[in-house]
Amino acid sequence: MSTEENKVVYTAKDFKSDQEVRWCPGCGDHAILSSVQRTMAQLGIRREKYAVISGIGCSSRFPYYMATYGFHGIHGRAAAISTGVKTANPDLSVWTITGDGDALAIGGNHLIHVVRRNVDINLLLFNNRIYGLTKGQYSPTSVKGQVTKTSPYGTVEPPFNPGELVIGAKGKFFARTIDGDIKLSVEVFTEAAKHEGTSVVEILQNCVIYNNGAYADITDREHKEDRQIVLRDGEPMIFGKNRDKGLMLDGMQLKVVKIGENGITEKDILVHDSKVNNPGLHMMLVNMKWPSHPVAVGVIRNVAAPTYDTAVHVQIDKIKEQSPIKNMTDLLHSGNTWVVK
Amino acid sequence: MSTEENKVVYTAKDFKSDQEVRWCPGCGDHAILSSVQRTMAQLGIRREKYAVISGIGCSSRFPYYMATYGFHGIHGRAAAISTGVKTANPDLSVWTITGDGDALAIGGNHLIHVVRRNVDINLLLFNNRIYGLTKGQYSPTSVKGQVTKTSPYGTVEPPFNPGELVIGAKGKFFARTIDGDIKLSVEVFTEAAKHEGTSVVEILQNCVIYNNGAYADITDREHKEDRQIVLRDGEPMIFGKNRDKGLMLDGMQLKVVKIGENGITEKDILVHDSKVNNPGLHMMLVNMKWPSHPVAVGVIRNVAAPTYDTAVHVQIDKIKEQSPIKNMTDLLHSGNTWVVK
Amino acid sequence: MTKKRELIELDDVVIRFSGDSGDGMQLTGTLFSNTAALLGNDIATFPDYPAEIRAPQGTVGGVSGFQVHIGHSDIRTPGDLADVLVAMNPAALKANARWLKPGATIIYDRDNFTPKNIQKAGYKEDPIAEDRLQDFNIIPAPITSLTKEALKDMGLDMKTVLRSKNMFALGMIYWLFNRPLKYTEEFFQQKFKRKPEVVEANEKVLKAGYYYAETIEALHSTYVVKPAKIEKGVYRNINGNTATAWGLIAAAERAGLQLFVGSYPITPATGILEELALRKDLGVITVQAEDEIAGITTSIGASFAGLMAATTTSGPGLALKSEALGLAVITELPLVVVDVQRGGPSTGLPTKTEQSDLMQVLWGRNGESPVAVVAASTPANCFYYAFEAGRLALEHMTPVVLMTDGFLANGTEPFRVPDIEKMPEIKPPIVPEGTEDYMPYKRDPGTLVRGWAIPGTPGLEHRIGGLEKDENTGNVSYDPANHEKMTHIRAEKVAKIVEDIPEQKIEGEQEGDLLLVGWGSTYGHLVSAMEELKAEGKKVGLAHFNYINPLPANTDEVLGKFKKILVCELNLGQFANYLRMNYPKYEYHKLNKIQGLPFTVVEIKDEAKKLLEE
Amino acid sequence: MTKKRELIELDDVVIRFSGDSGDGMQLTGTLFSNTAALLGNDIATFPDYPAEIRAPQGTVGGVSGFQVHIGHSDIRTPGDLADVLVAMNPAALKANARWLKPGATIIYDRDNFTPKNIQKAGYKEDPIAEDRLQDFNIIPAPITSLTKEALKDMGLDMKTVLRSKNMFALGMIYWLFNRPLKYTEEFFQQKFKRKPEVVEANEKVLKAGYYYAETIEALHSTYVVKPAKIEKGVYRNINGNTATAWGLIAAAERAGLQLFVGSYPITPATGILEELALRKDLGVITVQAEDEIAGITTSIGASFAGLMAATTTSGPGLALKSEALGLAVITELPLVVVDVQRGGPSTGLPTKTEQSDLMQVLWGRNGESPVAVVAASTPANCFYYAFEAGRLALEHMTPVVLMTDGFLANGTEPFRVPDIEKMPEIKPPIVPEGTEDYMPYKRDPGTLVRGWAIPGTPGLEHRIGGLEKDENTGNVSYDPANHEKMTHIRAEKVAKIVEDIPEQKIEGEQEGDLLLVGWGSTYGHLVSAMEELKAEGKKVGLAHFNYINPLPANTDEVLGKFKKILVCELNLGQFANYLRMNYPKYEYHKLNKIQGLPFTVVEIKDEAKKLLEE
Ligand SMILES: Cc1ncc(C[n+]2csc(CCOP(=O)(O)OP(=O)(O)O)c2C)c(N)n1
Ligand SMILES: Cc1ncc(C[n+]2csc(CCOP(=O)(O)OP(=O)(O)O)c2C)c(N)n1
Ligand code: SF4
Ligand code: SF4
Ligand SMILES: [Mg+2]
Ligand SMILES: [Mg+2]
Repeated sequence: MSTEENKVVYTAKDFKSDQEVRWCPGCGDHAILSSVQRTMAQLGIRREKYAVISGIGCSSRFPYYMATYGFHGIHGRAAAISTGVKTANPDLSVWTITGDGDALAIGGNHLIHVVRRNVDINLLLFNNRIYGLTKGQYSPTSVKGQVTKTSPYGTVEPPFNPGELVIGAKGKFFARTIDGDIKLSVEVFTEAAKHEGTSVVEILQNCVIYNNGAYADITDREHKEDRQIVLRDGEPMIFGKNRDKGLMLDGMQLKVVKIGENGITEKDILVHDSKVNNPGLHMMLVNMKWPSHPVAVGVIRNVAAPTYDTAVHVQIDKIKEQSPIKNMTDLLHSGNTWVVK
Repeated sequence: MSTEENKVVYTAKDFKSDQEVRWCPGCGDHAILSSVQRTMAQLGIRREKYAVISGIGCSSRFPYYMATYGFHGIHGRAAAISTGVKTANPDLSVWTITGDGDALAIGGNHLIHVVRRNVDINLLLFNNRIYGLTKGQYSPTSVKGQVTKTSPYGTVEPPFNPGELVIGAKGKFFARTIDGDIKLSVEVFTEAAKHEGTSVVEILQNCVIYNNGAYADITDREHKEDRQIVLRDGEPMIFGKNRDKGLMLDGMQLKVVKIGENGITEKDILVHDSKVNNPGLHMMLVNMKWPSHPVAVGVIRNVAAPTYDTAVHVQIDKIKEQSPIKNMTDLLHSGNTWVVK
Repeated sequence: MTKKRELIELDDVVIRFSGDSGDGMQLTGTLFSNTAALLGNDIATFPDYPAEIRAPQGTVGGVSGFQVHIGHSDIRTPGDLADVLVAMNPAALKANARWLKPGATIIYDRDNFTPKNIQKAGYKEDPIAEDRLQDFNIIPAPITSLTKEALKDMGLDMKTVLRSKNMFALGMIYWLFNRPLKYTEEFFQQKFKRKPEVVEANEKVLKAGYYYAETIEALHSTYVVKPAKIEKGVYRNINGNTATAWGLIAAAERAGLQLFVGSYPITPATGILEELALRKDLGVITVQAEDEIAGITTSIGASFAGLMAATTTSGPGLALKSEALGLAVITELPLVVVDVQRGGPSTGLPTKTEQSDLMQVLWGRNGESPVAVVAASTPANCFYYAFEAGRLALEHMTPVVLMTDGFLANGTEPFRVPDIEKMPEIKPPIVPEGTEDYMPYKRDPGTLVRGWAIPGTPGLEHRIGGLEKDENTGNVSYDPANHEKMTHIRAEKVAKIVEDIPEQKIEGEQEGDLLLVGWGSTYGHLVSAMEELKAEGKKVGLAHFNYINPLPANTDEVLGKFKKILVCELNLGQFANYLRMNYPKYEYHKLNKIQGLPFTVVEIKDEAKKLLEE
Repeated sequence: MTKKRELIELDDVVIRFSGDSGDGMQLTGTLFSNTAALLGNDIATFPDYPAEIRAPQGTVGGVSGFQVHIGHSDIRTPGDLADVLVAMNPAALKANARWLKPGATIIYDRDNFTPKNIQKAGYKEDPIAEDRLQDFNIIPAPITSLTKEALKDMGLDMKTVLRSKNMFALGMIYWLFNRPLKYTEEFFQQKFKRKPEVVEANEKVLKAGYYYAETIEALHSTYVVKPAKIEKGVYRNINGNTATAWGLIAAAERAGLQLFVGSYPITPATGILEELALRKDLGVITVQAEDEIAGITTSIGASFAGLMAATTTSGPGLALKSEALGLAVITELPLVVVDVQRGGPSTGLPTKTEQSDLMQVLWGRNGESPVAVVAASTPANCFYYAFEAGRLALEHMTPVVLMTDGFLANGTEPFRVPDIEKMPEIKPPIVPEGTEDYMPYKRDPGTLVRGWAIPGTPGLEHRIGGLEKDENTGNVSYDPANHEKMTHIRAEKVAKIVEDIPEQKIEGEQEGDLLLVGWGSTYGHLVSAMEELKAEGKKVGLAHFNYINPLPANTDEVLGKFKKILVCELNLGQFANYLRMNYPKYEYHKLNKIQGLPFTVVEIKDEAKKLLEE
């Protein structure tokens, strides 16, 4: 969305609805709500142009808490409803709110298709690796072996990696952030909003009730700098509390190296480029897992491509111009007709 | 499927049912039917162990023509029905027949989930880049701009590449073949059958009626050797009528080189390895498009991993052994009960 | 039809073109009907083809037929039995022999009546004898060989040559019915603009057939069917799917809104989507979604965004849309859902017609989830009921299901082109910018319709969704009393549409012995049967329903005017059950047919007479 | 309840535990009912909680309640009004004040009745006065502070401390009803095996509450409710979801088949899947599918492969399964579909109960697509009707829908453990290896049931699918007459199940003035109402239906035995409409409630009396 006409000055408060927020105390969703409200306040888009669309799940209650236009859909269909909204009116800034169950279980098909078509929406995937609203069953991102209410002896299926799936579906924008990291989230959401096309943002979200600590190993204060790497365009892939670790390419593999050791200097470290179309490196970056690698956050992939909603309207405008049929009356009288007198 | 007990000798004819084959004369499906029948005859699996499951589409009429157990399902659900059949009885050799619409439009979600779970089925995706049965609408693999009955002015959406999507969904086996190339098809189907887990085979299939010649540029006799590359494990990636072209890696890109030019010898050419888990190179291979590259056929990816159906039964067996509850009566009397006298 | 060699005037005639799926019978039939229509005949057509793209050649299962009924007075049905049959092979004869009038004319391609083909069709030896057709007017024409002959100098490949056989047959029929070739020739010239050799070949064969018919002895007479005495106006031939598409576009135009259609192809509904996809010139947005669920949910999204939204499908697709349809019910968004019914259950008989989705349409959703339902009854009035569905949806803020079926979808009839400006203007309750105290679920007290606030309008920001909502504010509410109240409001809102639809009319006798009752596509057959019975002096009326939910206000009264009621439908009695549920005091006799085929007029008359005599 | 300080014997008592979602009221209620059950009381429970995981603290919307009814004679419902209310905060009082018997005992946590909380709950000042509760037996207990006090030496964090408040309340109730603490203590010991400090804390607080109640003046008396006079046997407490899961397992065991359940979580059905997932020890295969469609289609696949297959869901999920259910109909495969109904339409009131899916279950599919339908009527008999659904599916080769609802799913009652060996053996028509002339659609002429040939069996290879099939051979057939025949066969096959189900019984008067009619979960309230009316001398009977399609053979006869019929259901009258469709000659009066709540006995009695007096 790039509708920046009629700039107005907002604060995050302007995006808060009058409805009481009903998530559990301590749920990661609270922080995400706050990040989204801050982002929207800064984008310079008028409030009435925002449409926030969701499916069903704890996360999908989101629209009720926003003072924008909002639609709480049905389970799994957030991306499809959003496709309708955006294609109907490309002038709206459409934000799709969905969970790991909503987007990747029942809604998996709509997700891969919205990504393939490259509809210009911003899709925030709240990944808590559990079904929150239905009280704790495993989801397609639950780690293998996870014990949940429907896997009392541990799951036997490997999880999706949302970024990998999105890139496999021809995704042009993928970013990752963490619920509690409001600064990073605002940065990433802003980039998502600026990107024209489907921007998928995976948010590592903690469900305090049914999957508490799912990301503790990489988010706890003590270790996060050593276990996360924030990717920013043009910057070398360096991380660590002492910023002494970096990523290099070793054949077809990403390798963690120590700067200063074995003659490695900052210059040897890969520099992030989210804009290359070739998905090879982006795929490796989304696939990095701790402990072998740091987990990548930030905007991992951000490639320009035509959007579906624009293409649909461009085609309509072109045909409209070319066709002699301008209204229903023309159509009714076109082709083979005869007159009875 | 590795059930090779009770070996019997079959010919392809043993797999032909008594039903008249109703595809259009010249349809690529005829050749595929023949390849499957030949493959099954050679696998050494007893006929009653085969279950051929399909969705809806021209291709999905397939089970009717097979003398095995067969199930013509509903549109898009072939992979899900197959998951049920195989998980219920892992002893069956399950073959899933599906089209580009069936598997990638309405059935997209089941496809990515069967692949993620790695259910041990062989899924043959008849990709004619069109909806045949409903008489010629575009599909998720139709090329951008394709004029069809529902895109009279050309489509505006980019197609999926099935291999890319499958790998993004954590796919462990992906192969590609061409309807008319029976030799290659039998080879590839045999590998698919041997692979334990979800084997996805994309078959480039010509629909003579609604999308004739969709693959003519790479399949016509004159050019096919220059425009296809057959990948086989351990063999260098060499192609061309004169076997003088090959593939090399140039940074993160695959490059076509001429052997003998610029000092390039056969030794410099990449050697195919379908068994490496890292999807990087496989992803590039499935993505190759003519004219910049040859189109890859053969078994592109073939990585061993635990299968869902086995894991389900292993877990059940383990819990059965551990639990004191052996039947319904035990269960009814377990835990908190009291006696009324 | 008699056997004199002269020009005979007929009131109406039924012709059936029939051959292998690859023989081009659909095109042949269409060209003939277009010519007839352009000459001012009233017509009705009925294509009937197998589910396979190309079913096995030469077998009965692979036969594709196209029946056309032309006349100079009201033509209501494609006709029960044919006066003329064109059979391109033995299987075509086999499949159609029992649908012929006694003494009908049969033109067949004798080149194709080889022993092998005869056997393939399931005959033992002589087809004519086996089907007891000796007394019919049999014309064995060497269609294939004469077609080859006609094109022998053009240097065309054999496939192309054989493909134009159907034009030979068409030429013969044109001669037989005294029709000019020019409209068909114009069609070739336009269609194959860039392939002059194809134009030439088709014209050659068409003429060869025409002259052959003129020459041979076998054709004892030619016929004229005078133009119909029909209302003045501009006409065009139209099928139900196109009419549906156009009706939706017209509704959008009269509402001043852009049309959005999210859909997924499915037989026999696909034609609507295909026609709409062509209409980008009228600003129609079509999204060919990934599945039916995305079809309806993209449309719901578009409706939320303020467009006129529709989704089109057939029975199995409607089943998939059920859950989302409930979302449109509770969010009270306007939405037209078109269900082009086909034979069920499950995949069933996908290319055949049936009326067995009624219950699904009325109740196939979880919870108390009322929708308005209308049904078209002729190919051309699909236009008006699609328009009407759009009007009701937009003005009453509710999903409306429009029911048609395979018979209407593919059948054609002349359509008197309406004056769009005279069609009602549609006024959706759009909430204007600057409205004070806007509440998403505040209603018009008369109609119970809520306002429609369009995203993008400053000051009307609001949230809706699938959870139960508080009266007026629309906030989520778990209050038990509110839920009961809202449930009643939703039901009443739809029930109140009764005030916005016409009363049910009775055709034929206004009271008397027997009321025929029908709905949807059976109209033509029912009205013909009623008229014939009336002509025979029976006190019979017809109440044919287009408004299904709510039923017209005077339904009870209408049903009460006759001694007996016979509900005729192409299912096991769903509408009869529905009427019984609503008006239990009447006895409903039932005539049901579930063969994937329309009624014949005779079937209805027979059943009616039986009842009258009881 | 009177105010003497002594031991008073009661026939039955209704206790309602009520607090914030986070206050652990569900556990408290469950522990109390388990203790009561183990002491031999008859019980019925009803949990009632908000849709949010943790709704906003302190508001009425966030109140979670658990009602338990214990007694020494037949307890059929969780009770209309409570004798004792435990209110952990002002919102809990507010939410429940109108559900109290006059003079009931109210125990509340006075520490939580702060001005802020009082206001949050929507009271102005004094809750007791505002709700006119002055004459009630009010016990303001300092629950929070005494809990803190009890645990002050244990060094626990405040969150853990506060989390055990509910045990203080439970302790008070145990004292009030003379119950031993030991069962609850045993529960702690088992549940927190590895956290001895948690066991200790809970026990401490439980005892603190017990002794506090003993000490204070406010409790004028303690009560005993003697063990119920119920049938001999082994009992356990069970809720409807667990009973359903077990019934399915039992059916599989009696059929000698492995159980396969493909499902997708959805409130309030998830508990069935969760219970089945635990039962790997009995070989149950559960596939948590990617969505409801995969849930049912994996199950259809498993059924094709020869297992006993089931799928479990609630209304919106059933909507999604509609298309695939039609596939099971036409392929005539055994399949149990469990629909645990909840408030609709759309997402509606997901945690509340309702009976509004009946029409969807009967007809929510394209085409003529009949399924058998049974409904459970108490939490415990979910076991028998799940078993019965399995039996009918397997023996009649048809999908069977079992209907329960949120009230049954979460409600509990004592379940007399059956002797599995005495339950009917289930004999599916599996085709044995070596059968000559096997044809997939050959039927038993009596039941019209086809044979089930299991993949893997040599010589029985065959193909089935969703297209219409030829009689006997099962090959694809487009023949019109065959389609009509098969449509009738499918309908008749399901109709013939009537011969395999019991007749409808009437409870209470066998004929007379008023027949109460109900189905499904309303049984407890209806039978109580009927008994009370009978006790008042009214000639009232009850016909409560568990078999919905087909209806029992004697239904017509049953309906005919009373002057008036009152159909009571938690929807707008779906079963009444269904009866009217089938037996139009009766007048059906209706009592409908659609508040997400069960009936109260009083509501039914009032309506019945009105009708009796008319
Ligand atoms: C059709 C349908 N199926 C199932 C459900 C039940 N359901 C509601 S939310 C949910 C999953 C929620 O998980 P997720 O999307 O990860 O969201 P979270 O609650 O974790 O934020 C399910 C299964 C439903 N509401 N509708
Ligand atoms: C629920 C449902 N939706 C739509 C259809 C109509 N339909 C049948 S096959 C098909 C697409 C076929 O395309 P593909 O899967 O590519 O198979 P092909 O015919 O090309 O082999 C469609 C849309 C259907 N049968 N059922
Ligand atoms: S259950 Fe989990 S995801 Fe849902 S609101 Fe509570 S903490 Fe958040
Ligand atoms: S329509 Fe196309 S895909 Fe279908 S049978 Fe004919 S050639 Fe094959
Ligand atoms: Mg989640
Ligand atoms: Mg296709």
